[in-house]
Amino acid sequence: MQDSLILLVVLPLLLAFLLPVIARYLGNLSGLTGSLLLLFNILLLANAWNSVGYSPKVILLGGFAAPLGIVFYIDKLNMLFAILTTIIALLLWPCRTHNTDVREYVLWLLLLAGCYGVILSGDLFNIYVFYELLAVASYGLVTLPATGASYIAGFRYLMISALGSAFALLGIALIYSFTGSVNIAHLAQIIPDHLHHIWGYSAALLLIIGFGVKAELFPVNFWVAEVYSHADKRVTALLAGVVSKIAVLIILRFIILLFPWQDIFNFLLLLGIIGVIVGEFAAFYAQDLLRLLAFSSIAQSGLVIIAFACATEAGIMAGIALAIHHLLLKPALFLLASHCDRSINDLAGLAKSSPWASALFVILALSLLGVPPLPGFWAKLLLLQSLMAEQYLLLLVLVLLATIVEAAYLFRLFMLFYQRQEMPEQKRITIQGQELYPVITLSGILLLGLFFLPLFMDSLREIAMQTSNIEAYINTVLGKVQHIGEGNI
Amino acid sequence: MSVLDLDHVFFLLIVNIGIAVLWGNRPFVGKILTLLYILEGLSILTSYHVLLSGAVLSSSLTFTVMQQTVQWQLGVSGGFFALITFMAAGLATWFSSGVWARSYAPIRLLHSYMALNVAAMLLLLASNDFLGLFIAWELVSLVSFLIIAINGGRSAKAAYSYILYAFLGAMAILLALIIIWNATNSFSYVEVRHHWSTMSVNRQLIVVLLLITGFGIKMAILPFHRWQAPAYAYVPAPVAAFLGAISSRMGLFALFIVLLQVVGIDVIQTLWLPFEIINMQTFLLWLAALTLIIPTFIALRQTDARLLLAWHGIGQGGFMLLGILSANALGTAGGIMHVFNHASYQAALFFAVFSVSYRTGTADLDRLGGLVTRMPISFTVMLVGIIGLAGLPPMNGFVSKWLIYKALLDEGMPLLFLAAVIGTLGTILSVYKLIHNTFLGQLRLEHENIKEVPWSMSIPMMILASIVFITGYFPGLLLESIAAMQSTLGISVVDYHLGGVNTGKGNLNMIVVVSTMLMAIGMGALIFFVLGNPRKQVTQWDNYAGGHFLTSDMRYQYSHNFYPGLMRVISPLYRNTIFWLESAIVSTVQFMAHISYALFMQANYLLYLILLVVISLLWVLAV
Amino acid sequence: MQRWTTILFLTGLSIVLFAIITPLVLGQSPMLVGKLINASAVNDTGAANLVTAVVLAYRGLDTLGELAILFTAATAIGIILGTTDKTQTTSSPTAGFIVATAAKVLFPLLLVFALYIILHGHLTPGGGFQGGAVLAAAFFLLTLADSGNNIKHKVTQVIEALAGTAFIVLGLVSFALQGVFLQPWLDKGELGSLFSAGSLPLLYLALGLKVGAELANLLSSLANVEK
Amino acid sequence: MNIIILVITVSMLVIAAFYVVWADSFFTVLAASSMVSVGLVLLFVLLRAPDVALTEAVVGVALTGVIYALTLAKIDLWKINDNDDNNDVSQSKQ
Repeated sequence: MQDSLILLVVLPLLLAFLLPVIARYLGNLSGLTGSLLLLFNILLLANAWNSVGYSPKVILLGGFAAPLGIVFYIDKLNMLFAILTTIIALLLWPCRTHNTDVREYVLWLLLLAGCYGVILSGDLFNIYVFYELLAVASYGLVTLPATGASYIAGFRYLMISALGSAFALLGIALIYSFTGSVNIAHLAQIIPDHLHHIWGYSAALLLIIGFGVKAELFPVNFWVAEVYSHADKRVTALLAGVVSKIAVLIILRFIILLFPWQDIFNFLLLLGIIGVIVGEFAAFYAQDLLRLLAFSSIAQSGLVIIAFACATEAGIMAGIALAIHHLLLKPALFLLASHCDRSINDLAGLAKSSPWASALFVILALSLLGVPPLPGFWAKLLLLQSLMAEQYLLLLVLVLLATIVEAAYLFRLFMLFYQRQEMPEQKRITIQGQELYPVITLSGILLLGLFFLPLFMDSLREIAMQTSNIEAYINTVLGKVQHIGEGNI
Repeated sequence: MSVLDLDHVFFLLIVNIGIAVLWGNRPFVGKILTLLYILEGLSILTSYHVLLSGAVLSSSLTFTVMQQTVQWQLGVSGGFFALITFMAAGLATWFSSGVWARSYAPIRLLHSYMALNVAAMLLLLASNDFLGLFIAWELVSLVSFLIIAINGGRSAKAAYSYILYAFLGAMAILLALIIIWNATNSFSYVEVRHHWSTMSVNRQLIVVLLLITGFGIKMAILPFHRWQAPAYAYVPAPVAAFLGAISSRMGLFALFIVLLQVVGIDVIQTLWLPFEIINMQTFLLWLAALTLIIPTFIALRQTDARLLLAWHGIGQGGFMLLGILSANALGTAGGIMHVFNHASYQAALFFAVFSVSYRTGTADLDRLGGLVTRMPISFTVMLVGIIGLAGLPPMNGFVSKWLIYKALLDEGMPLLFLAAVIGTLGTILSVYKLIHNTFLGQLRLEHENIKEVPWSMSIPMMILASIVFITGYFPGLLLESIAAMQSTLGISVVDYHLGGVNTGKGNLNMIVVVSTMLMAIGMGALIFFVLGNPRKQVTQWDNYAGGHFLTSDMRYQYSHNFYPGLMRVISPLYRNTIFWLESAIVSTVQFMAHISYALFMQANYLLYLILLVVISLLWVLAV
Repeated sequence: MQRWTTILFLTGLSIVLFAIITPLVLGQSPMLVGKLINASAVNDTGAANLVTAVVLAYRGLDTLGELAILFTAATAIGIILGTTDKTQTTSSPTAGFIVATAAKVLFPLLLVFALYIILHGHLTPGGGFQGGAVLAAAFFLLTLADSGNNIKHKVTQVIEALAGTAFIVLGLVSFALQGVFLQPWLDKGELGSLFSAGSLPLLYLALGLKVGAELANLLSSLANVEK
Repeated sequence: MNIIILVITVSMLVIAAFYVVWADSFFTVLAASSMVSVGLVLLFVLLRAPDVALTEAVVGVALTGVIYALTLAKIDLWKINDNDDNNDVSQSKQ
């Protein structure tokens, strides 16, 4: 059953290749094919979810056993991210009725294929290929609005991403030249013990920095604010929600399987906490809503990275919880904010012109802040617990202080929304209903999910357990042909 | 166990919220809501004997997360506070239900926020573990923010500063909870108490300090006191009364539960601050004493009656904390009793002040005066209220303050006793200023045509005033539940009777005291009238000032620059250190924010990427 | 100033990288997987050119991904260029007589060369990517020499779509037959002959056409030759 | 012998790469970056990787240069000589 999951990657590619030709005959309907494909993917994943069960599965591509060929690794974590990606992509799918450029659909499909590939792949170089695929697709999507600002933002994004990818490739090259393998399970046998010195460390750092570009890791995220505030809002929502989380997921796999060294964890913890603090402070200063959300997204990614860098089961669980929360929440916030791309002072009295949208915004932002009993609180609680379990008291305090700064700017925003003084008519902005149905679905998932909290936490714990089980990963992928050439190093 | 499930109360509260949200604008809704609050109060009162016997009212509402079952059950302490809450909310809604509502446009918001506040507070009072406590705590903070911000403008600004303080507090509590969880692997009060000693002494100290900070911020303990007065003063009348009466006591309740039930006062006594400078208990007592003195003297300076009362609210909170921390049967009893007493007279005082400002349009003490002839009921209520606030017999404030004084003296803390007395002196001075500047002296010209407030507003005031008097007369009414509280918490129980307490060394019987007072007054009156009532009727305008002849159109009212001598002496002490500190923090944050923002906006972004790679690789080479 | 700092840091970077890589002896890496592939590739795939075995069989999905990346880049560029003002067409310059003539002479040679590279990908160095690039270069040389020789956008688009589809369909057929995506199928044939290595040459053909059409497309939209 | 060629190639490559950063005219930048590719092709050949060398030769030397040039022409930055308008490729036709 799980073998058919390869279709997740292949079908979007197939459709993307064909779509420019199909579009000539179907015209505006061609967008629909993408939606249908995503629906099919959801069915595929739902069908496979149960069959994966407790033990992870592996797909051998080309039928070659693990260290030779490429493998896809299917466990609950990967499946979960694949499902969430599909759902969000389906909700954000750009179904415009007019002025349809088929190339937009094509890029979306390619981006999604890249996402699936990165999520599922168990091969270092294959991950890099799909990562590049999604990166290149997102360069194109970012410049969609075709404004000067979006070109500049896109160029900035391109430069940083390309340089980051170059470093990641360098890291992979280092690893390959020292081990001669790119299969993650195979490397997980070799690197932690045999490469625990300069080479391993430099490869680890290069990989983390390279993939950190999309993960909004602190000093390599200078594209975030520009891109998120000038790109198409659906693209922004996808980048902030899904793509950044997928990159974090990759970093998690790296530090769990390949580089389980305390120095690397510390490096990530340091960058993560600086990201949180700088992100919150910058958001405090930001004068327009989209930048504010972008900076807060940087901070949230920092939190996820900190959680993963704890590298304990609790930390992984907290990180997944935070990532899922942010993955569902940020797209909704960005869509709500999509018509408020000006100074936040223009938003004064927004609640009068669009009461429901602003109420929803406030609730979601409160969840972002971690106000109980909203879902964000539980995720944050898990993070704090795992930090405490590792006795990172200073980090704990810094995270909490950053939350106060976050509260300061979010409440300032709320008060602007609900300000009673009248604004001149032409300055008034309304959040329109056009983007409302994905927003409602996402917030519905979040808020209704609250009722299944204990259930959800249990399955999260199970996933975290599965994720941190290195033995299971190696055994699943390599199967009988274990310990290949280990002595040669 | 329980006669009445807590579910009924929760259900009523939801009905409450629903009515307020859906039909809050209709004129009759205020009355319905008042009845509902009274009904809720009564439903707790009818099963109060169960609570007194040590049982709990439990709710079927429950959820399990992280192996922690969070459920809600109301013990006697929660029940006591809940009764005060319902009393305050009910009377405040009553006050706003009649004529007053017509002049206040966002009345629906007010009703809804009030209902939300009450519901959140009940969740807090009924919480049974740290997780439930924290959830309810944040809810209370949020709904308080809403209700404080209701008027916009100044009050919104105050609400903003409130919510920031509240978040600081919440984060402190969260940190404490996480540390506790790490040590005990549980959030339940019982478990935590049981495993408390597994934490190192340092951790215990940190946890206690964090909890004090977190919960103390809500009751505006020093040095986090700056937010409260503006937040409570610039809101509409019923809100001010409600907030002043009970809202900030939620912090006290939580502290009370945590310090006495979970941590235990014996643990507090054995904790020492670093370098063994000072015992934790003594430290906290002095903090409470400062919280009593400083805000009280700040109150003395105020010229706005609302601010004056609000600052007193902070000071009286210090009083309660002083009592509770004295770790003495009398002291804890006095501290808890003061919560009720303070709620009753503070609400009465706020109502009186807001009645005046409802009629005159101002609460500025420099622009009032002589209203006693026009608003006699408000005057009487304020008189009763300030006697209570000043802690003089025969009102209830006297009893609780007496208990606290007695406890401090018994525990051998004469300096603290002195501090309490200084605080009380400040209170007396400022409440005299309040009543004098509002009601005494000559009526101002512009206030000639003023009438007493309508019955819908004066009846709740009078009810409160009579509560102030009755509980002063029969303190045993309150002491019964306080004793039950003490026995459920396992601390020493006060020996009480209807009229007061037996202390062993002496005995306070308010029935005797008040009866004697009343008798003395009666006898005086009797003698006075028997002797033929030799008085001369004078009008308010009969006045004489420094040899200067005053015509009836020149109204004389000594109100500006009150207590000049005293002020000259103490005004150098008003330093605004905390204000300075606050603005320093704000500008630091702004500076940091600017730097962070500039970092993201700079042009040479690639350099940082390369720089990071170079630095991290150099680090690798160095390691 | 910025240029100086850039160069400074790049120098620093190269020094650091050099310091890290110094201990690595060229050609002495462990090649854990490489050795295994060396041993079993011919048996597994029947391709004489081991690189082809790796590119199409062992790491076929990577190839598909790279194909998709190229396609994505072309599409993205198309989007960016497509939104520029279309009314103002900058006609490209005509080359001189020598270039035009040389282009006409070279064109068939390049075409043959490209097809050779593609079709012999499983035997000799080269393959779909290289051949495709040469193919595109051939067509483009023609257009550069004389802007009258348009590359038909519609035709290339159809070729591109069909070639890409063919690649995936070849993979999907093996998925349908054997339950494994992109597994080499068809008869392996005799090692070293043109018709050997099963489905790999077909894949390479699809790849080459796709890449060629892709690049031609890209170049034509860049040059704005097509009106 | 191999080593000498290697050293020459690499140094050519590095110099050309530095010149890419250094040069002022886009034309020279393009030429220099093609030089880098040529160096790489030589390197690949020396390291016995004909496949990669072939790819690099077609893509790096030819196609990339053309793509750059066309892009520059499209945004009117393609100027071989600033002083002489006739040499400006994008305008020579008009």
